[in-house]
Amino acid sequence: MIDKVVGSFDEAVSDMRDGATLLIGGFGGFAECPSYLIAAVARKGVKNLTIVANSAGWGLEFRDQLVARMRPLLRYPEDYYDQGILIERGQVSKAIVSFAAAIGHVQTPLEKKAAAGEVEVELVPQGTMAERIRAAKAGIPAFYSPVGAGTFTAQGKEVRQFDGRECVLERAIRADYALIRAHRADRYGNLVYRGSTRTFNATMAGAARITIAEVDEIVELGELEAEHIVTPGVYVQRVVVRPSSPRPWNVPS
Amino acid sequence: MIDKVVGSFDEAVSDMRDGATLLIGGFGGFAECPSYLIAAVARKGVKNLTIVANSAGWGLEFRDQLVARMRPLLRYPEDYYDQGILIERGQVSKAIVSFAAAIGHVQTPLEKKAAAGEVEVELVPQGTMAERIRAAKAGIPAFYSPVGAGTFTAQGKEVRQFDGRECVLERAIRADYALIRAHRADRYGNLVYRGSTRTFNATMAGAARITIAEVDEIVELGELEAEHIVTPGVYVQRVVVRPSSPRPWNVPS
Amino acid sequence: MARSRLDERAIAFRVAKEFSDGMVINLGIGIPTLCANFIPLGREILFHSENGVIGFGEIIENPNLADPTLINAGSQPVLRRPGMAIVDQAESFAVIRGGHLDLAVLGAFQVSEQGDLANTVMPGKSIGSIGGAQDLAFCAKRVIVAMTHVDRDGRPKIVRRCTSPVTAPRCVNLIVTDIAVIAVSGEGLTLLEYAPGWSVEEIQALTEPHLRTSPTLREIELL
Amino acid sequence: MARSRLDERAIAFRVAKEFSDGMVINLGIGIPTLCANFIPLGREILFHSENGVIGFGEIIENPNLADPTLINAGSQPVLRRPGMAIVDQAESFAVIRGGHLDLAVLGAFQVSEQGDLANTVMPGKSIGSIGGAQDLAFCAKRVIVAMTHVDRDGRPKIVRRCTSPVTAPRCVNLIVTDIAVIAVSGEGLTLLEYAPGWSVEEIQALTEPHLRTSPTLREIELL
Repeated sequence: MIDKVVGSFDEAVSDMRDGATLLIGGFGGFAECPSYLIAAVARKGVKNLTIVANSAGWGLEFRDQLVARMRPLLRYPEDYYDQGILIERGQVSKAIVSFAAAIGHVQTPLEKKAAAGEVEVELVPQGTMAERIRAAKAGIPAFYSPVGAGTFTAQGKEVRQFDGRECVLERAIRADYALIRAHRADRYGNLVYRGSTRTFNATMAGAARITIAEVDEIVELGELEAEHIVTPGVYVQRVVVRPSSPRPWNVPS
Repeated sequence: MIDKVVGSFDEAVSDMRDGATLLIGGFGGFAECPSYLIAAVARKGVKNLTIVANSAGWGLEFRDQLVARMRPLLRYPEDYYDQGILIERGQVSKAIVSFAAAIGHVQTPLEKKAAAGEVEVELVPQGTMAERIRAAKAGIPAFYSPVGAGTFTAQGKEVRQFDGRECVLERAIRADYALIRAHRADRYGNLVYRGSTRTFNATMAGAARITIAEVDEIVELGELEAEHIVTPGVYVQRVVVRPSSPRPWNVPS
Repeated sequence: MARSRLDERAIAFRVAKEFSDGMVINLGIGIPTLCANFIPLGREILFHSENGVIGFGEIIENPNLADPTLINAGSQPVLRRPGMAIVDQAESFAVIRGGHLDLAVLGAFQVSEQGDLANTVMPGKSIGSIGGAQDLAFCAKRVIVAMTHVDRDGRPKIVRRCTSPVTAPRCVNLIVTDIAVIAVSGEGLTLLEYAPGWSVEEIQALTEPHLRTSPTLREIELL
Repeated sequence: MARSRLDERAIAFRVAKEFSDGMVINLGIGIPTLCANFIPLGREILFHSENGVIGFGEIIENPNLADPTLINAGSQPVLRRPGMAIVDQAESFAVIRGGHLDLAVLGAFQVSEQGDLANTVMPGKSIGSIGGAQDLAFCAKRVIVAMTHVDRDGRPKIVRRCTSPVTAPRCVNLIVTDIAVIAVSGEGLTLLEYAPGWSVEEIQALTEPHLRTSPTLREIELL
């Protein structure tokens, strides 16, 4: 019997080792962030991680500022933690992101660690990042793209003309783990997402050796209609359900 | 106001010129074949076409044999016509397909025309074809793939090693028109598909300058749920509804 | 007559006049986002957001009504709208990179006379943020820059050559600022419209490269 | 003891013993398709079809019950099954090419001692058909060939070098025929099992390359 549902977040990341490469889903909003999986990685304390994410995150230090800044638009929940906490805690040695720096005078955890020479940063155009991740999922080792040609993001990259346009050779981003968030899952690991939470979560599913989905709810097999499934279960190895009431990041779950 | 619904199949293809490249959707079954769009292209009589499709089709000559062969499994409708009729009628000068030949002693229209030197054939692995079409949609001019390296399908293609594996450089297949079939559409051109009819139809949407969708039904804006839409309307330029009762291919519609 | 500068809303209003019926448009953060409030009457526009929402509705200003699972790329909650479609990140950028986006309206630090755009790496930051800026600037069919004409220190933002890192070369088609509307083409910059009270010379004085004037030069119409 | 050859269903039965719980498997046309009828008890298998159906149910043999909008890659109508997912053609091959397919069971014209597979271009046809054969053979984690041991003229189909065009080099892991089960590895071919009544010598006589025999050599079990 196929049953990908795992009992706890700690169990879901229990085989993670130092030096692993992690794809971390979401775009920037809290409802699409795999906060409990990130917290489990923080608790596990693995080090020397490479993280690949749209944004470098805020961590615990700027969490409250962010919550205050967003209050006129959205109420952030207590159990929102992002990948910034892994950077703050010194678990990350390299970050591949499209948003590394914050606007204004605030410094993200990544900006501080990068300034201190503790974390290497690779700044990647968002679409190039999405395409490089998809390439890994689809077995494409490399592709050409016009985006960035002749600019600072293409430095050191191979360039070649196609149809008269300069293109950059981009490599697939393969990872050990993809930590993603979805709305509903069945025991096969089939996933659906609500609204804009699909974003990098669906793109990253299947782009890693082990994809772990943090979900709101598990439903019976057959409840997700075949035509409505966004991520087929073949891309997902583990599924974990979020707790019904918020938990602090440092409490095992 | 955005309204992509066109009144007739003939109108939908009215600007097609000799020498055009057409992506033709479907995989092999009748329920996923844009038969009325193909018939309209046949009626229009444009010549020197390049067609890109999974299969070369059966045309009119073998239609009845096919229907008889499939009878124990599926009842084919009267209004099933495939891209084979364009080949039979001498409208095609090049075919990019993954299925060119029929199993057994039957010869498809493409086999006959190719033997007579009238049509050039490019045989492409199905997945490479799908990926080359997707690449066109996504603005990727070329990509590397291990599939076919060292075999007859890679002859004349550039080869390069990635991660110790030999890979072939594959180019995007850009087209003038994509003729696809879908189940429901709204006036924005958003599309949903039933079951296995999604196949190459959804992959081809957006990979051509003009994508035309042949659909069972037009629904009101908002009836297709945002999360369930498979092809966003931005990929679709024209939508045409299939007639409620079957029509012969050579009757204007 | 007193010179006046367009405020952010007026700049957005002027930009939105460029929106044709049926266009698929991506609006950057800042002034560009405001353009959604000024769609010309009778035109239906689909707004695309990098995070994968196509055809979303208005920004929701009340957190009690906001749905955190429907936000735009600026993390603002938006309304569902009939005909809206959701796609994942790779597909969202296939829309951009595949040339399916009619227009991107972007902010800028600098624009050069060749249409080079600098809007990504934050001045004064050692590491930057780039987001979808390059994908948009390289691949949208048309790029409009909406910005103030000069920076906080009064220096021209329309320059001969960008001193900030270039997001994309030769990508800008039109610049709308608080004092002028300027077309960018292979031949350089052409002043199309000026804010009320401004002379060509006064605008030129705040613009580094030479401005040619359009034969149809006129005051910016804000109605 | 009389020699007997496995019929197509028996070959399929033997192949299906290789199916582990939870595997994602693509079955080629012909004998491979029959494997779906012999899934070992208690194992849950997901069948993948090139046209984008993952986890479909049984083939429907009655055209009155068939839904033409749910067919497999062999154009056979299939049943919906709880947990089934539909994807488009590019995603369907992302599953194959991205290494997400545990096993492909394929027919063959020839298999070489290095595990080269020839199963695509039809003999006697000037242009061929390839379908998804190359994608499957190059990218599935494991490839099993199910075929008759010799062709209609009695010639070995397991050969030193393929004379038919090679679909994929060094891709086959296991060969199941009507008289033998043979493992393929970097060191060549190893006879694992034989059909009732067959000697190693008799099988070798119908096989071009040298067969080593497994220390656990035994009769094929058909139960």
